[in-house]
Amino acid sequence: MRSRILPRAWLKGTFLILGGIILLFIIAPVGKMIFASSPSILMESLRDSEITSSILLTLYAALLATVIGFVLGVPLAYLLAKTQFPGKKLIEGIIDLPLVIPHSAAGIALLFVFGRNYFMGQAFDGIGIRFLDSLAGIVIAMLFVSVPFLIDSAKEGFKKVDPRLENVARTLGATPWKTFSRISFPLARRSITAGCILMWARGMSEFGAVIIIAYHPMIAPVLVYEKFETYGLNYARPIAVILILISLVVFVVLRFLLYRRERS
Amino acid sequence: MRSRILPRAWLKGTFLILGGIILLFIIAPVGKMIFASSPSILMESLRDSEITSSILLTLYAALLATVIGFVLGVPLAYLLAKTQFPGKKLIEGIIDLPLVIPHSAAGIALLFVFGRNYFMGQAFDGIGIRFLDSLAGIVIAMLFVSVPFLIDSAKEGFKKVDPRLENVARTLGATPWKTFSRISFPLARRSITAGCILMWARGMSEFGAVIIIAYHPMIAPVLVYEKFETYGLNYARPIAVILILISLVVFVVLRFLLYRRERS
Amino acid sequence: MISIRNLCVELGDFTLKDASLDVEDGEYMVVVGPSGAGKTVLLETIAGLFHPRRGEIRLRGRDVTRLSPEERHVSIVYQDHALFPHLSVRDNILFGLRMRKTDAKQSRQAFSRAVELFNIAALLDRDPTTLSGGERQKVALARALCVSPDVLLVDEPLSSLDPRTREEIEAELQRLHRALDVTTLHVTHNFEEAVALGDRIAVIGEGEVKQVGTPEDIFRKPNSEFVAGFAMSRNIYPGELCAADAGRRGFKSGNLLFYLENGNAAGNRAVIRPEDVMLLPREVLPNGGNTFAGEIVRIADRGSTLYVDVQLPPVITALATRHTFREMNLKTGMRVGVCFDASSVHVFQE
Amino acid sequence: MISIRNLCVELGDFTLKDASLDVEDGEYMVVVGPSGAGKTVLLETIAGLFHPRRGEIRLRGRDVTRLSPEERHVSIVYQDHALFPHLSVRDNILFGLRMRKTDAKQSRQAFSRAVELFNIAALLDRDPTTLSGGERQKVALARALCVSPDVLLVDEPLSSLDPRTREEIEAELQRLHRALDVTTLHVTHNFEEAVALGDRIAVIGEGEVKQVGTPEDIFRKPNSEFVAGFAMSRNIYPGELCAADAGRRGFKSGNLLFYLENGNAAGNRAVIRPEDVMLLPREVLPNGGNTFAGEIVRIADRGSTLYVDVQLPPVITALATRHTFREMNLKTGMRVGVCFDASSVHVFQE
Repeated sequence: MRSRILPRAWLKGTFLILGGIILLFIIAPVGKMIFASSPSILMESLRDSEITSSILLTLYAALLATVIGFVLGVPLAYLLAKTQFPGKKLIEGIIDLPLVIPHSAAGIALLFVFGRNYFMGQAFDGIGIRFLDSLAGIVIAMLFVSVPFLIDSAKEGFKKVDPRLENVARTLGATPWKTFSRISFPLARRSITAGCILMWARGMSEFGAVIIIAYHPMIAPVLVYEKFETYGLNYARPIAVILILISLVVFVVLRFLLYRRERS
Repeated sequence: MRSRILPRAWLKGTFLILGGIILLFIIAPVGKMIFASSPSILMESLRDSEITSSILLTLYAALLATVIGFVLGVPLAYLLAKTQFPGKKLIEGIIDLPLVIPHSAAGIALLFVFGRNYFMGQAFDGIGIRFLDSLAGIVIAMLFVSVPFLIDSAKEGFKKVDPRLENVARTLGATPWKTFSRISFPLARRSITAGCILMWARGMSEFGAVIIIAYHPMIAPVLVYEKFETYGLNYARPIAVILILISLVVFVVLRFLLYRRERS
Repeated sequence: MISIRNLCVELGDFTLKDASLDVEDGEYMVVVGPSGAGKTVLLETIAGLFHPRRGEIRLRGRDVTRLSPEERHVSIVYQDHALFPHLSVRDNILFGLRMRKTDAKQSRQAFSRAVELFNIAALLDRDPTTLSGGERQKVALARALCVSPDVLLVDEPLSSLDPRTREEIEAELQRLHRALDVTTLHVTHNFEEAVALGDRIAVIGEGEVKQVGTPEDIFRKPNSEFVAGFAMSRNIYPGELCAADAGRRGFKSGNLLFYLENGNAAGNRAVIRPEDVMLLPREVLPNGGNTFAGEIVRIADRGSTLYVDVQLPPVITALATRHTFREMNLKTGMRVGVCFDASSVHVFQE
Repeated sequence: MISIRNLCVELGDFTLKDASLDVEDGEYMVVVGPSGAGKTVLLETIAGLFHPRRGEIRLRGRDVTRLSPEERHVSIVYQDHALFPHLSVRDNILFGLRMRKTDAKQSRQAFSRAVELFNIAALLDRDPTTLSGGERQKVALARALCVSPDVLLVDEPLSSLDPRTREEIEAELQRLHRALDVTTLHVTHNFEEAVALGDRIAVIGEGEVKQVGTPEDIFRKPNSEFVAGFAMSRNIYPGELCAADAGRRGFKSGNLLFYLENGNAAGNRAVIRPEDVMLLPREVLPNGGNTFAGEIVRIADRGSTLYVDVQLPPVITALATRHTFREMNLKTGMRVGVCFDASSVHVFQE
């Protein structure tokens, strides 16, 4: 990292002021939520079983989505990072689709496949899994909107693994599977972990797709909305604060991982 | 790009099957929505002024948010890419905060700053801008959740500009502003454009934060939800399809830009 | 030992057309060619990491063209050493033995032998990222050799090292090769490195194997302008064979006549190496033979040695040591004599 | 012209401590040092792109230490040329003139002069990414020079080029410097390049300016083991001055006695350059003077020349041309004589 002479004062000053506005715009709402909340109200909210169970449900559903994303997504990330084939760009495009599809529209789209009257819905119905207003529905909504984060991060991680390390492993007698499990995966592990955390955080924060498929059982972001609609801003606030605090903790862990990845 | 021997058949096969499942999971809902919709119903929906005005509002609000994000975010991205200062990692963390905060909680947080009884709300009230149930509210909600995409993409773009090009420009007599406008900005332009498109797409797709701040005037993702809640799945579908189609077009343009950036 | 037949490799812009090369058992072969000549791709193709479009590769008589890398018993050492950064030096060296499921006793023996050979016992618990360039090189060689490969492939082992470590590792490679006698294929873009290390040298360029031979052959008897240029034989003259006086053979290039040694060389280019061209004061220039006089037009200082361009015409370049340079007090514009033996003129057909 | 006083630069692991250096008007100064010695940082500090921690930089007597890069009138040419990829060759060259708001007539003149000087009229409408290495080098020099800088800074201009383009650009730089007489500071890690181009050479290493002098000085009269080692003076012996027979001065290292030229050299190290050491058959070894006999223990082949290590003991390295090598039929294990002039022994204090 090479340091440079800073732009002259006026340019830097203008840029700092403009940048400062956007920083304040992000910090102010989050900071105010956290610091203006009285701890006693928060503690009380944590004793409210409706709130705690919705938060636990959110964490659990996002975790399930992440596990599924890990099992299905990491192998795909490896193929995309390490092999060349026609249509690769198309597949990379498809994976990023959920990032731009409006969340409520994504929920509608998922219902047209997983709803009880539709193909996958019927198939899963046979083994007793229903999606409408159920944990399974929450999980697929979260999976849909958040899996691109894991796949992209894992792909970047695998790409950074020097192919020569894998080549050397092969010549030393490692099979493709051993090369993957002993060399590529361990070396990409930090990126994959960061991707999992990002996916989990993104899953937890989903609202639009989930509310369409499963208003009940109520995940925390839906509960925030419900309280806001029914009782108003001040009743929605404690849950929102708790959610933001959880996100922040997850986020700090994530930044720490990313920071160490950049340095190594 | 070095080609390598592909993993042996069984490993590749397993990875392909796992990856194929997640790909299908993403394609199926989107594809089914688009291909199972009759064009005549879509055309009819486009003649429904409630639908068209909500879509135009969505595009317009997302565009306003992107313009504000561009003016405030690009200078910050430049500073982050090109200068070293203590607390830089913290600022980079703050910028990415909106990515992990649950959207409905973000809406609540914004209201506690921009609501009419709160600090910024009162300040803007003085110049006639109100946020609750207004275009301004939609714009700040979109700005909050989508500005990280623009700043991160612009930052990566500026980082890829070889500092030696800027050094040479300086020694040849260019002031810091000229160096920025003639060298750094043009060379990072593709990344910045990609960031703008990504921000716009992300803003358009926002639902959770907007619905808290501004249920009315109704943006398209909110209208999808409203129709779904009030009339059911089949009534929500045409708007969802139109939204997804718009996202797809934006997305294809975006991928094309990113693809050319990677190649250059 | 290594027998490559009609190998054809394509990779983007680069192609290797119809390359054939034989390396004897225990031989140290250096493949030298300009950057971008696909030397690394050649190694990776032999190791099975890259599929050739056509052609055959045999190792110890076994056709390995369709085998996976792990079935070929070929070790590769890359320029940047490619040590596994997440494993200790010990685990790096043991990696191959573990993958090949070598039995415990044999594995212990091979490991200790490698550690002893490279004198790296003190490094075993270190993290590879903390090693110096020379240490990394030794560990990479130890890892490659402790699985007792049939063939060792080495990719530009010296080019990322500073001049002094380079000489040290060069000596190490020579010592190693004498000790282990493992068939080695070493690629480099550095001609000096090839001359210093190779039992034989293969020059590749423009997608072909241009010439294979001992360093002396490549040096003195290039078969093409490409090889002559790559070996920095600066004096290459077009012309034709002719009869000279007293029944001797000659080569005529423009107004110049070079006497040749008797032999059956034929061709339309003559090449004379700069170090075979002597500079003499004009007064002591002998009569007859390959002796000419001319004016110094350029002196390129290379430190210990200098290249002196003398305009006859044409220009002929002589290599002078700094000692000669000082003694003769050479200067641009000075008139000097040049002479060289008839045996120094090599003729080839372009 | 360039006057650097007590410059102190810190960047991560790297520090340059208290460096002072003077470059005369119109001089071609080469700063040479190992990779990682901070040569590029030194250039960037002179150009104002990097702030020194302490010290002063004067250009034409003007203290520029606190000025911005655009106020210094210093042009920099980087190793990879750093052409603006989004501008045509023409706009690259015109960039500086436009930024400096040079008036139209003067600007046209400067532009055409630069284009003519480098003979690049045919490239003007090309995209810089399509140029070859040599062409990029010329465009980068044209861009740097058409703003008529007080000082030209050149960063490793030859190291990314293949050997033949390297010689061509080397000649180009010499021609250019003779034509324009612009004060030039050139940094490189390649000692040969420094010798070939520099009016004077500054050797830097370990964060210090070790020695400044003509190529001949650096070569023959190093002031430290660092410089002697960097200049590849392989024969460095510790010892002390003493009186030799017949009133001559000597230097005693272990069992050896070297005769010295009369003079006032003093110190505890003697250095003899390999090219000053002659190999002779033992039979013709003269008596007296610096003559020794020993056994050849290693021959390192460098192509045109060879380094021959002779164990006296200690080991002394001689540079032999390939011609000598063949004539004397040198082999490892052979006993030979070595001799060198008293004037070849340089003594310094470590």
